[in-house]
Amino acid sequence: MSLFFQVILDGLWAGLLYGLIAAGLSLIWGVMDVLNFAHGDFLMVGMYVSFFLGFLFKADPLVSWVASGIFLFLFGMLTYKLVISRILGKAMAPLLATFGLSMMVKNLVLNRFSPNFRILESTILEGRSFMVGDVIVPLPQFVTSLFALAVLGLLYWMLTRTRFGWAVQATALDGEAARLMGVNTEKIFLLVFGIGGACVGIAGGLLPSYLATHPDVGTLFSLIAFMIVAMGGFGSVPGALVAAVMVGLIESLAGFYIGPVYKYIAVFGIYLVVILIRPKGLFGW
Amino acid sequence: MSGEILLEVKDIRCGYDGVPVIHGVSLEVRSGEIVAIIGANGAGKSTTMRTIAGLMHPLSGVIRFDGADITRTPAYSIVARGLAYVPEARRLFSKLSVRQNLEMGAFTVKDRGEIAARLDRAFQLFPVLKERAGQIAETMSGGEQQMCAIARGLMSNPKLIMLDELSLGLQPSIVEKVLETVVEIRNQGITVLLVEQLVQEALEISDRGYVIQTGAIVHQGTASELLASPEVRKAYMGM
Amino acid sequence: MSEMLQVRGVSMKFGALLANKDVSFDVEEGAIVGLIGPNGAGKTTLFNCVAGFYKPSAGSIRFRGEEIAGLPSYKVARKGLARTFQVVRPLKEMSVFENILVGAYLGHPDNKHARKVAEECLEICFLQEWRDWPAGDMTIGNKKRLEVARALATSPRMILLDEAVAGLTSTEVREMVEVIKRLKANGLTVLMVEHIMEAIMPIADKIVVLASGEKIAEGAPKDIVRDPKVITAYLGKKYAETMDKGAGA
Amino acid sequence: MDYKKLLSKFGWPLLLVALAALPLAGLVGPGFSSHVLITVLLTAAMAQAWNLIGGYGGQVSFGHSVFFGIGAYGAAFAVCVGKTSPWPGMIVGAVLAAVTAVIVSYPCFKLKGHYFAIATFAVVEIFNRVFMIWDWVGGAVGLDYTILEDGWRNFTWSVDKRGYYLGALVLFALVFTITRVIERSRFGYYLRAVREGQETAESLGVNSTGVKLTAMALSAFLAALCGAFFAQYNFRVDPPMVMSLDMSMKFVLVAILGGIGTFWGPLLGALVLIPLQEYSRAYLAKLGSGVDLIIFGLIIILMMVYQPGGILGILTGSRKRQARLRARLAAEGGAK
Amino acid sequence: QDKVIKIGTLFPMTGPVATAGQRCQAAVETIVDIINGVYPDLDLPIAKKAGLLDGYRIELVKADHQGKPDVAKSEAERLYGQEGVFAVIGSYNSSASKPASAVAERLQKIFMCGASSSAALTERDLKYFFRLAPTDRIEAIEFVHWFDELNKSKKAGIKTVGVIYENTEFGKHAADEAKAHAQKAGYKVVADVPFTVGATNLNSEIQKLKAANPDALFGAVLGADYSLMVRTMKQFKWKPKIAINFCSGYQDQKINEQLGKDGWGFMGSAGYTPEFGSRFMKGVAPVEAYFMKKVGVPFDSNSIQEAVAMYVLALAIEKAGTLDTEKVAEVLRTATFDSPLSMGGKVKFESPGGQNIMARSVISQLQDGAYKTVFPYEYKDAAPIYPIPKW
Ligand SMILES: Nc1ncnc2c1ncn2[C@@H]1O[C@H](COP(=O)(O)OP(=O)(O)OP(=O)(O)O)[C@@H](O)[C@H]1O
Ligand SMILES: Nc1ncnc2c1ncn2[C@@H]1O[C@H](COP(=O)(O)OP(=O)(O)OP(=O)(O)O)[C@@H](O)[C@H]1O
Ligand SMILES: [Mg+2]
Ligand SMILES: [Mg+2]
Repeated sequence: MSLFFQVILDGLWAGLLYGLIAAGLSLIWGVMDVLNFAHGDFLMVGMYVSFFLGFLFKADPLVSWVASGIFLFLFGMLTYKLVISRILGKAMAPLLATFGLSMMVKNLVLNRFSPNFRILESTILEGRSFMVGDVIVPLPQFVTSLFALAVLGLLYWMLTRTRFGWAVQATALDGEAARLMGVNTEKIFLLVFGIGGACVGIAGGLLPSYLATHPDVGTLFSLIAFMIVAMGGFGSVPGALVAAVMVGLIESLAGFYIGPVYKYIAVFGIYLVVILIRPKGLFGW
Repeated sequence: MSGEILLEVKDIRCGYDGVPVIHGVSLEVRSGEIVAIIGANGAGKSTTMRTIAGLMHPLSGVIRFDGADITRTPAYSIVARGLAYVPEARRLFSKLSVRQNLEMGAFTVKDRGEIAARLDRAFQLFPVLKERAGQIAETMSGGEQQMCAIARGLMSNPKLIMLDELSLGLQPSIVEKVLETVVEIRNQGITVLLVEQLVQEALEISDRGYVIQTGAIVHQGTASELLASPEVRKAYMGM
Repeated sequence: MSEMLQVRGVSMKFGALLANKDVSFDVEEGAIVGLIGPNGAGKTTLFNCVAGFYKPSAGSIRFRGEEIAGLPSYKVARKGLARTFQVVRPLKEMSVFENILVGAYLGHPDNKHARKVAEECLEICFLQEWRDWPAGDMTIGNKKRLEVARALATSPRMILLDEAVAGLTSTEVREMVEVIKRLKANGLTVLMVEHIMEAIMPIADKIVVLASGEKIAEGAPKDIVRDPKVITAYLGKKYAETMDKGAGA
Repeated sequence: MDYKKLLSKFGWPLLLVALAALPLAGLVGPGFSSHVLITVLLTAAMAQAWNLIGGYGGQVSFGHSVFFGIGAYGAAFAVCVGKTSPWPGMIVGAVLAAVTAVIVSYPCFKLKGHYFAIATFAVVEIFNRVFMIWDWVGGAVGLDYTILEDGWRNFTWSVDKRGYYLGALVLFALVFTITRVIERSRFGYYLRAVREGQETAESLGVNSTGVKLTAMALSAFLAALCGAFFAQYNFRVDPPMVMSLDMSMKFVLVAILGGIGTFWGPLLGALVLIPLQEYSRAYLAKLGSGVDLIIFGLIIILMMVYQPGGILGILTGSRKRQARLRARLAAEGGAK
Repeated sequence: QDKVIKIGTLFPMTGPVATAGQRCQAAVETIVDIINGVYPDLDLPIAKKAGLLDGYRIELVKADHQGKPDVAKSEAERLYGQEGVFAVIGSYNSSASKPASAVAERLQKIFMCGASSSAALTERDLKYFFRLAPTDRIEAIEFVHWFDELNKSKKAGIKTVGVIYENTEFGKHAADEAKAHAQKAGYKVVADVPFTVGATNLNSEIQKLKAANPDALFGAVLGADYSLMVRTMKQFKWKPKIAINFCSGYQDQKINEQLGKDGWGFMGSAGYTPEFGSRFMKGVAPVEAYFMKKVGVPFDSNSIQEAVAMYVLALAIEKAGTLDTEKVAEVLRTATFDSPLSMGGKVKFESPGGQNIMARSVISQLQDGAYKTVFPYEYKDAAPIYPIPKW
């Protein structure tokens, strides 16, 4: 029985991490209807920022997430300004453009920092864990999960309870009408891309405390994040959270009880089932 | 009747995708007036209004509002200056409730008390909206949506409100009511610029009117002059 | 005249909201029937039920004797029942002509024939000068005409017009009215929703009035405008007065 | 504009004749340029197959590598496991791909926009992972060709590439001719109508699900033939090679960069992208690892930003589009 | 005029295994530098004079297959065709080596394969294909032999084994060999755990192992996945008695530095370790110094095999005394080469097939931050630590 709980909890941690990564994607998708293909590479860049801060200045990921968050906030805004703002609303253009961006960023990092994977030694959290009964709770994952909940909570509050949030919603629904209400939609887009970047930046900042950093690290994460956003219903923070936890649990349960190679088959399969029953996602409009 | 000039449009030209559709439109609206723009389909009425509202910028020409040049001012700050635009096809926030739509109308206002007061006023004007306050805008019928759009425009407490195709899709009794509302709005001190296909009805409540044809003003005058003009009657009133 | 369309006891529910309540009426072959009623009365909903976009929660809809309630919309269209949309839906990236052509293919699978029919419909609806214009870039008024032209191109037995003249000037409305009359003369049955009385009253053989989802009146136009129920629910006093005057003159 | 009419009438057959004449002129042989030429034809055919449903039908599918892969596995399975000629495998593979396409797409067509796109991602991932563990078709190890005798029976040529060239040309001609016929037919108009508005199309008597499924099945069938060619050409299949998002992306990228929903777009896309990819990999690698891909990525971004209508847009409507762009900027200037 | 021998290199310079590819590339370059220059201090026949034969310089033409078989195939064609290279060295991934070497065979050109480990490569009876590294099979047999040895000498009590491997062509091959040979020797396979490369976590994989709790663990895990595996084991506080990884997945100076103590006690096969080199392969150190200058890390089992591939090819050209492919290939097929860079010092290819039948590998264990050889005993420089100390 404790094994079962162990498996469940492992899934939970994984799920919450996915939620943290998916949140920014969901926001950008929901507001601008842009699927950011480079999302995984944003994550990777965040990890590099955190890694180098740790490597060069001995900063712990528990601190450097702030820096990666800010870095990715700026990076997101820059991406918006230079690329997305020029092609917003043009069918597939943003998707392909971000695909190009992904290719560029990934190979730029590879070219500059070599393809080596890098690990931070002796971070504060690394290797620590505590027990709840027979169940092991690894500290890095636990802390990341807390961050995920905090960031998602903050995002939710911001979107539903603040003027900024209303403006974001209005912009998402009809940009032109929002402008007629006095919303500076361009600023909203810029900020949304920035915040989306910051969310994934925070995730990237924390990850080096237990995951190796390398140019390809974002690939699978971004795929899972795409799926979570679609499953939750785009633009919906609670949707992203629920879907993420579901994915984490399925992954863990299928991985353990059916077999590790089946875990993504199960995850993607169940995603398809969910989306076919609810074509706009669990919490979608 | 004729206060100082509130809105002045001087010889604007604009177009879509490089194709010019407005070739030099000039008009003015004095505060306290109701001014109607009439014209056939595709004459450029909506384009003119969109340009004034800042959704697009003219290739040449000048637009002044309330003493300031707003030719290149972005739409969102034009609202703040007191010029509201109710676009054709309503453009409600489809997934938000009626109440949320109305609240968005007062986005430039930060004081919650003030917003509540304006909301009350809107509900008085359109009691249906009060009943439906919680309904999601896109599930309302066309007419209900139109009312919501007008009410939303008024939420910003504008000095001038531009109404595009006010009566489109409204039932006769409501058209009547809406037109009465326009007069009422004016009586409350809000200047009105409207585009309307029900030419007769529109001119009956207006002070002055402009007739626009393929992107240029071809007639202008007081409402009664236009109503009496045989050309206008023939071209736009089917008589 | 036989019945083209029989609507019997149709109800349509959206969650708790009953948009149509037990609505019944007939449309005779070759007639023009007007469907009016306050905003939100359920006219479009009823259209959607007839055209197969919604499956009514209860009731039966017979088209030329055949039950069509719940049939998918393309099958309804193939039976000869065409519709326009109140909120226009042009095929945006296609030209006006191509929009109509798509409709024309329904009755005329071969290319030549279909093109000929499409050209005709283009003309009927005064759209020649917009022939190669991208349909999405036109004004509302033109898009409304396109809706009609496209529906006509399917060579239907019956056409459902949902506010086809809204947004047109009175002069243009009159042109459209002429078009509709011509359609009728060619044997087409018309069921139209309209808020512009000058468009509907002169040509309708019969008017059905819906309010809050229920049928509150049915009859000849001249009777309907005098019906106090309709006046309070829909027309408004002032309108009734002018209508009276107009009818009297 | 007369030359345009001529081009649209005779351009396609003339091009085919010209391409068919190339080997006679001795321009196709064992060299790298022949490889590039073959790859251009193959990629153009792939992109055009995708374009049928993705461009004309508006269903932007990232799942085409599944069909491509099934075709590739069909041929490879016949050769490596069945020890026969690849031909029966190709046909069976293509039919299976079409059937798979129908089964998978039927539910997915309920989804709109990015929801559809992501569902197709998931389909690719599932197929990829199933094939990775399915030992009957080689699993992660894949299927490897032994060295076969050259010729049409085995559809392999070891040195001279003329056979492959002709094969690719036939494939290319097949896909493009089918597209041309469809484009001007009732079905083509229906397909575009469904793209522009499903409900509208239905109101005009179009069975939109049927139209989409037919187009998808045809598209998958043709994509599978391309996949079979790819397997024959590379003497190997494994899931990451033929059934992956990378491969799916190639379909989409070429079609969109060339000009989505247009007849010439896929060819133009392949004509520009493939030589760029092959030669930059060959000659930019000296500058350091990944430089070619950095430049490739940059080009995609620039292309999308300045010419979202694709390369075809540059050729046909650059001036008109420039004007459009300016007006649009003016229109959206409200936000600046 | 210019006397140049063009040699192609075909490695994954980008993509998920680019690190390894770039090191292999650097290893070949190191040997080429030595061939082209004069290095009197090196005790290699090719170092003393500049170039090969009567003054032919070697020029490398680099190509990147990105880890993709189709790209490997067309790049091989380009190298042989367009670039006119004499031979190609490559391609690290077995899945890329297969189609690339098939091209060579069709063109009757030499293909030197350093590190690819799939046994299937040399079971194709090719005539122009020569592979230096030991295969998965050789390594698997050695692993099992090592267990037998431990059971006998240390009463280790190894009865059950588990396998964890990346679900790729490499991992699958290796795991199949491991399972087959373990079963043949009477060990019971209690856990068979493939995983997706680039996994976001390995929780369920390690949980599964922990639940089956095998005495010994075979791994075919590379790079970032390897470090994730070790860290996840630590997290779940589980270790087998002995863990042994294929193909030097764990043998990377970077892993050693970054995993720190967590990595200690794990074992793996190695075609080379710096410690081993400094004790048994005197010729390597100076060459390795040049290599270190390029990439900052010493040779590992993969990169050194690519260096040997280049080196042996050079010897064969010298010996044939001509640039006639047929003659050089014949030398490769028949001769036995002295290779100071190879464990055991000799290289000899089986013909047909092309497997280096002298290929050896040792089992090393990470002890106190160094890769110590523990088996076979004749090479051992440290006693094995068995079982691995618990977390
Ligand atoms: N988005 C657009 N792209 C290109 N041309 C457009 C666009 N919108 C409108 N036009 C063109 O601009 C001209 C003027 O249109 P406008 O909408 O201003 O007319 P209108 O007078 O408001 O007509 P209506 O009464 O039908 O609304 C028309 O010829 C129309 O075709
Ligand atoms: N999809 C839906 N979900 C929920 N409610 C709906 C939906 N569609 C329509 N309604 C509601 O049903 C009622 C009838 O709507 P309908 O559109 O049929 O009215 P209508 O008679 O066509 O009005 P109008 O003349 O304004 O077009 C309205 O109150 C509307 O809010
Ligand atoms: Mg208008
Ligand atoms: Mg309606």
